[in-house]
Amino acid sequence: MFFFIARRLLQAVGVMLAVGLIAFALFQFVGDPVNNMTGQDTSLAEREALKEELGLNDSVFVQFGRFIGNAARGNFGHSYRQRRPVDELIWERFSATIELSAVSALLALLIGIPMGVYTALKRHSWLSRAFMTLSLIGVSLPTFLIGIFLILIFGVTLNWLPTFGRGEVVDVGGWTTGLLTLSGIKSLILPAVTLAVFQMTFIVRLVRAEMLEVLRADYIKFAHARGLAARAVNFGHALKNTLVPVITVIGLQIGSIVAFAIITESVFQWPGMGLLFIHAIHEVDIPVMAAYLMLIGLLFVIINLVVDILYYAIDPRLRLS
Amino acid sequence: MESMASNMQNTVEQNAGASPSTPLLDIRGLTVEFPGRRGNLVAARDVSLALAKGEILGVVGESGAGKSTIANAVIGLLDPPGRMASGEVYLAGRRIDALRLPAMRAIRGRRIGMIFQDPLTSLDPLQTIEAQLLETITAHLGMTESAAQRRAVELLDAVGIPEPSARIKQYPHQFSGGMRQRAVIALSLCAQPEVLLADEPTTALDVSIQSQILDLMRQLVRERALGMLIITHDIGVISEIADRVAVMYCGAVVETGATAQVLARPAHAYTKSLIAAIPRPDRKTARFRLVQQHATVESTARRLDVKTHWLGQRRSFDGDGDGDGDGDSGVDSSNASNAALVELENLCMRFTTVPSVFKSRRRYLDAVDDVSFSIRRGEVFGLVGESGSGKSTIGRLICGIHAPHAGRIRFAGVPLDARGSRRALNRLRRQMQMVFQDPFSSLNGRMRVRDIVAEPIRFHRMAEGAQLRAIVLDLLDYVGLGGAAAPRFPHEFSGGQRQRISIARALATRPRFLVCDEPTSALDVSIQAQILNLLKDLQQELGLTMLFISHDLPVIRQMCDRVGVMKSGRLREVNDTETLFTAPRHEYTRHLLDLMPKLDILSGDGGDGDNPN
Amino acid sequence: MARFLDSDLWWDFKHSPLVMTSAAITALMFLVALFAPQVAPYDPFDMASIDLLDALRPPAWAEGGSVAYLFGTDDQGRDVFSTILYGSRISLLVGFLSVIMAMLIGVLVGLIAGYKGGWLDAVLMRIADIQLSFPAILVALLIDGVVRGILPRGAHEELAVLVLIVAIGLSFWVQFARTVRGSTLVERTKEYVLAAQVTGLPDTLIVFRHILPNVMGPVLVIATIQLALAIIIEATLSFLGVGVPPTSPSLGTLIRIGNDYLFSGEWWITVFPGLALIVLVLAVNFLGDWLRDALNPKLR
Amino acid sequence: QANTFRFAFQGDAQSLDPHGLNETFTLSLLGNVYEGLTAYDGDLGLIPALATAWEITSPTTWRFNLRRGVTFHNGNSFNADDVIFSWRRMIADGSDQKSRAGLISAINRIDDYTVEAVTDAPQPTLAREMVYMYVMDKEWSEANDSTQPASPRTAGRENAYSTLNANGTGPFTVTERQPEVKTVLRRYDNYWGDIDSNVTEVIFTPIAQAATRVAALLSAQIDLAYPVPVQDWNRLDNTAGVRALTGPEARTIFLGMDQGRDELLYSNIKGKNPFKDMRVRKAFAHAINLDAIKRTIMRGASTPSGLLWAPQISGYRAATNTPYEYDPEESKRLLAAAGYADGFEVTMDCPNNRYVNDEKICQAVAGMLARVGVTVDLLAQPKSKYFAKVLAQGGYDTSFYLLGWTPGSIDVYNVFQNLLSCQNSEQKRGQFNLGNYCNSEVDRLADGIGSETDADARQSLIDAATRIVQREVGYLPLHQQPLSWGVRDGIAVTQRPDNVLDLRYVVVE
Ligand SMILES: Nc1ncnc2c1ncn2[C@@H]1O[C@H](COP(=O)(O)OP(=O)(O)OP(=O)(O)O)[C@@H](O)[C@H]1O
Ligand SMILES: Nc1ncnc2c1ncn2[C@@H]1O[C@H](COP(=O)(O)OP(=O)(O)OP(=O)(O)O)[C@@H](O)[C@H]1O
Ligand SMILES: [Mg+2]
Ligand SMILES: [Mg+2]
Repeated sequence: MFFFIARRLLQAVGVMLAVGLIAFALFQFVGDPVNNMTGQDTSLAEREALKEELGLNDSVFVQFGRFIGNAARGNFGHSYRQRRPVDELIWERFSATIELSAVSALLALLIGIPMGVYTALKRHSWLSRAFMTLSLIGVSLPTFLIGIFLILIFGVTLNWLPTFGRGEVVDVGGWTTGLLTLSGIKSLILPAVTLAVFQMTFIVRLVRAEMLEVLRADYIKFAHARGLAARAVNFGHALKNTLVPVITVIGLQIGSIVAFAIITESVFQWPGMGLLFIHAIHEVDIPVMAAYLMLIGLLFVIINLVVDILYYAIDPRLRLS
Repeated sequence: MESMASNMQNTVEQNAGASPSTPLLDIRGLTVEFPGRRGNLVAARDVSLALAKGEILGVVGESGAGKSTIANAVIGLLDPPGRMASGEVYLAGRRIDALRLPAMRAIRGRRIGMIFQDPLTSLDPLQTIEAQLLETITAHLGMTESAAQRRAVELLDAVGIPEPSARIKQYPHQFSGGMRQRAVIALSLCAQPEVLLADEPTTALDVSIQSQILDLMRQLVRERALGMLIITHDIGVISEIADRVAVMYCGAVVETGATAQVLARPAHAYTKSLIAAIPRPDRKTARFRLVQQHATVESTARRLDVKTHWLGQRRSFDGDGDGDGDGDSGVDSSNASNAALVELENLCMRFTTVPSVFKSRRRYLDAVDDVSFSIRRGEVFGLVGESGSGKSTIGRLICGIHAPHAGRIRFAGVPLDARGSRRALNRLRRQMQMVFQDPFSSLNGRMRVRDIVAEPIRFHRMAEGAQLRAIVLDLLDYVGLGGAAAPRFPHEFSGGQRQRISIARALATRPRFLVCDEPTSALDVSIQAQILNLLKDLQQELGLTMLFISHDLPVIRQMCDRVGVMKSGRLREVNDTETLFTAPRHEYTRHLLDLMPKLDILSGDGGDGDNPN
Repeated sequence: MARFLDSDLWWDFKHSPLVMTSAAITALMFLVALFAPQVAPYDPFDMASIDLLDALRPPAWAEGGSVAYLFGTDDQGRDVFSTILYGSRISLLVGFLSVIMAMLIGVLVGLIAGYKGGWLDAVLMRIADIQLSFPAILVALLIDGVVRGILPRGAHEELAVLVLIVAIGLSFWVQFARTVRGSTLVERTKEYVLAAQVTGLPDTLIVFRHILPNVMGPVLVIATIQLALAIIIEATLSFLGVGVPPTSPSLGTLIRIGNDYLFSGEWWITVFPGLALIVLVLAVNFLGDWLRDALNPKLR
Repeated sequence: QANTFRFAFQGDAQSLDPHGLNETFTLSLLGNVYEGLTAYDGDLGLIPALATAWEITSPTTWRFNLRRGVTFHNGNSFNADDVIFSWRRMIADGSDQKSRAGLISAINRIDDYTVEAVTDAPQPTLAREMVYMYVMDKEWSEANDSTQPASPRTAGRENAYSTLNANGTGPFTVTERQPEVKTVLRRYDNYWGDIDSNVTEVIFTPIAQAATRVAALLSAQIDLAYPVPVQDWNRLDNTAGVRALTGPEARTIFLGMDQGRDELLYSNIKGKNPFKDMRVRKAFAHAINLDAIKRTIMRGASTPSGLLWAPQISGYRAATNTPYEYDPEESKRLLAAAGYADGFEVTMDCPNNRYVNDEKICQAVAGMLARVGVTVDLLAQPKSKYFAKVLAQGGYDTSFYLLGWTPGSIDVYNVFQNLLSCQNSEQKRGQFNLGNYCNSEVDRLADGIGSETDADARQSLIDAATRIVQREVGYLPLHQQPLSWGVRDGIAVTQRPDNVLDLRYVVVE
């Protein structure tokens, strides 16, 4: 167990270093930061001084080391655009994105997994055919279209739900949350559904495919041959075995929810990191891009670690050695 | 999976009170179909079988004969789209094939236990053995938790698992193959069924474990007065365990009778040919006898005059110049026949089983450990030993698929290692070929047969154009396939035919050394006999030197001049075949010979048959 | 060919009207996109042929519509029907080329990693892992962002399509690499590969002649599904304003433009491109879905 | 009782620093928090603010009497020192108000509540320029290390306090500031003035997507949204509870051409600059159909214009407002005469989120030019990138562009100074004359317009200069764009022609 976790952690550090390298490379590729920091009347001498002060004359390795060191402390420099520390900018937006993603992920899982199981077990019933067709339509609909149509229907036509922003938020120990106010929750519904649709349909299909594989396994046949009740076979044996491969993919999928939030956030003007990032892209605001990249990397690493530990808990074959 | 329960409504409760004379399990006129787009495939046709209390009924037949289908139909677990087209199944006089699902579930496990073929995949990997036992016991016997627990431990003990109370908490992956098979048996017995259906319960197991499992099952049947249906294609297993035997061919039962009678005096033609094809462990025969009607392929083989044909031409491999130089033909006679062609000296091969950055955490496996022997020119050298003992690895080392970890290999006196030039190595490489075990994976399914055979010739630039085409057709003829096979794809051929393609490919470089790595273990005995005959003929005609790898002692006895015995990577004994079989020196060899099924009851005319040709 | 016509795949295909419809739709959209200049009544990229005075005509069947403009015109007077044809052309172009690029990279990496194994495999697969943690949309956005920074101002717009292809292609290769590696690991130990090794064939020949054809089945399935995804991602990027410029709009750009007219009643500007996108992606997805099931012998 | 007013704009104020960026929305939002010495009323009439009265004591000297009893939001009182401090700050490095503050060469303190501004040349419109010269508290700025303007454009290394915090004298204080997310203003109880508004709290949200913005208004989540797309006016008017609030904006949209360089930066014509040829410029002028743009893209809501300034601007004379005629044949003839019978290629820079339908106008223009043979490569970008490219700090990196202009002083001199004078960075003239249209006669006349105090004489100078510019086709004016707001019923607002939302006039029912 210790070795297992230690190895994973080591890998995680490796991944973060690699992501750091990419983020660092962004700065190197995309022009001279001094140009982005100074006005046009800054003199050459001042530029040189600034360069020296920023350490841009050091070797690339020293700079990379410093970048990683700063990043580890959450220091990503200043946004070229907003002239504020990037970590502060990101932190302001962090809770919005995380709440949106978490709720979507939950929606996707709570609806997606049962639907996947159902469609696998009742492969030929009309309901599962309907589910499968719906899920196919779900993966074929671009997220932004879903968002627009939800706004049109539930916001404008029916006037049931807010169509933009996060509603009232309250601050709970430094974490702003919209989950504790009615307007916050109402504001969350449309974006969360929009974001969840794709992931949900994806999970339905994934669970179904894996479950079908498992249902064909010899031990399922053997379980039937032992005369076990259908429920015991389907849920006690088949579902659990299905979840093993599904967990990894779902883990990755949850990571991508955060990235896909970019689209949802810009359709719903949701004040999260995605909106920040898309603005940064438009304006080539490298420090923000780099920080966001590292953050997604970190998120992935954490999710993976959790998935691995879950794996470890579910699958006894890993516990050996 | 429960297709059969639904398509039969008439749940007739006839023969309610079973009289002592009614068989325990009675299958009457069972026909099973698999509807497919090319029409119905009839997997079992009008099969009738009866099984009495305390009786072991063996079902034999070649692969695809419909053996498993019968067992699956009895228990109502036909794979979709399979369905029972007609027939009835009675359990202790009560009809069960038309039962509804809940009633069927009550029978499964409780009254009919089933053992599937593969012990490695029959257990849920995520649950402990205990959990799986408990759920079955409580589902059927309605015991309390603790009583069920006690019973589970007893069962494990009964099937011979050491320290059952500790082992029961473990997961399947912590069990060895044999233990898993025992656990599967325990699971199928845990609700005290009256009938046990065992579908090839020992095929995936080692010979020694196989004999233990068979002993166990025999003992259980006797003790508990079960009726047991055992399905296998291994006549050896049948002869050891079955009271009666049913022979299946193409979905139909062609012969039933007491084991001794069927094996000794087969009545049906198929049974005859089957039995004739079984390699005799007790004496060596020149060729396998093949009953004519089942050996049609054999007769189509066109004999080539190897003295004049390309295949036999310029087969001089000695000398320093290029191998294709002098026109010396036929079997090379330049050297004394007992000179070694292949010599292994202190060969070692180590695989890393657990890779790690840290040396201390790496785990190794010495698959071949300090092995030395030599193979004489023109001889067939056999290599036996249990699974995983390193036989294949030796073959692969010689052919250059793996590089040895230590030691050296000499071929025709030339050391085979990377120090030689690529060209020289290539020339030597061309002189050896390999025939593999699995005819299904040893051919590239995306290539036409003619390209498969032509590739080595083309690659070594030994012929091209029209000549190449002619050679390929000749080779296919020579192995008994005929030129019509050339433009087809491997999947259109049966296992035996594919193995012939493999052989043709191996011959394509005109090798003088052939490694046969269990070339027939995936084949039915009758087809095995054809292939072994073919190999024997080729060997003699072309003067091939052969390394013949097998774990099947009877086959080794029929094929080899000398034999090496392997165990855990080490060579335990090397000897002349007859000496080895009659007077084994090493203890392990003796152990192996002991486990070999005796098959004393085999019909007498399985012996030195006359050669059809 | 005869082998194909005789195959289960073809039989399956012929017996599923839904799949045949999808195939027909896909083929139709492909052909129409390919021959857009011949099929489309107008050339929406040709500024000189557009007349602002024709702007905002409703579809032909609606009041005020004209048969000259089947699906009406947009705010610039472009024929919506033609822009959809040309737009699908760009969407499909981006989709196709990016998937082909991803396929080339992925298959190659997968083959090398699977066949060579060892540290090379470890390194390549770690890279794949890292790549996998960045969803396609993010990678595409990032590459786009970086390219904006690197390229001289203005050049980006011209290269937008190329940038999109590279961005999407680079984010898609992992799926291929992983699958191919997995299959290669299996194939590598199969005896036909050993047989080729015994013959002395060089590794490259073994990999490309023997292994590659045997691992292509799943690759095709992934390619189909990725194609649908690539089309969506292109549309999304264009919707977010980092895709192709509005002067040569893709379906996504068209939807973004039309989006401005959702409340004003000119629904056709966004609805028709939206429908075209959905139908195209749905058809491709249907095909991919079916292909996956059909090529998986276990699901029969 | 509490009255909350919510509104949305398409972008956010880029900073809370009043001197950091000279951009309409930033100044307009900050105008509720900060104040200048003078102010506009709802019709752009000049009214006293922090100065109660002013007079021109000599042609180059202005005397301002400051208001007494004014306190900043932090309680500090306002006096002459703050005025002088703020002016200094406005001419310091990083300030974007240099062109305004630079008109003044010195501000002298007469006493605590009187200052005297000295200019190099006579500046008849100085009092109007004062509107956007917001006054900061000297003590507060010093205490918070914010004596230098923090400009978002010259992104710096450390966080500048003044970008996130504000301390003005205006009727509203900033209570919450989340850039690009939300800004909350609260009524300042000690405000010196008496204003119409009964709003106690203002919540401002930037919403970038027009559809989302309109949807928010339609679903009553906000009280006011601007701009709303002109095509949505009907929808708003037909929806109960909301209405479109429209009117002519004092902003003129026009096209500019690089007439300064000897070779265009972005064109296939090498070795010469086609725009230096008057016939080419004229050909462009005749190629563009202003009415078509008005009718389709602007939904009839724009006012085609032949001038660079709108009727609201002092110095406007209807008689001179004659747009160029749409005559593609003439245009082709002129191009042929200039040697471009087959046309040429040029890249057009265009913002895509700054003016009403800016990108669409550019597309339409490109289409129209294509019909006379000129191929236009359109490069439409978000405003921040667009401005960074085409403005002075980007080195006027453009050949052909679209720009909109509202003279901040609501006086035509501002146009002459910024758009029509030759580029001269020392004199801070022609700074927004991106194509460097340059005619010394116009420059001379502009000087006169700047200093002439007699109205009739001044008007004739304006007319003379206008004629020159029109004849030479220095610019291609397109139209005055409409103001396009969407407002919920029950909200009374005053829509200023310069598209400024002044919260002083917002009344919630
Ligand atoms: N699910 C299925 N679908 C279609 N055909 C099937 C299916 N299962 C079995 N068959 C066919 O039924 C026939 C009998 O198969 P069965 O498995 O009973 O043979 P077997 O005698 O057990 O062979 P083996 O020794 O290889 O296990 C074969 O021809 C097989 O191809
Ligand atoms: N490529 C490999 N990597 C790691 N271990 C290997 C490899 N090939 C073989 N081994 C191991 O080496 C041992 C010997 O294998 P080998 O295939 O030579 O046995 P065998 O005698 O041919 O057995 P069988 O009868 O099952 O074919 C086995 O334990 C096997 O697991
Ligand atoms: Mg079977
Ligand atoms: Mg082996």
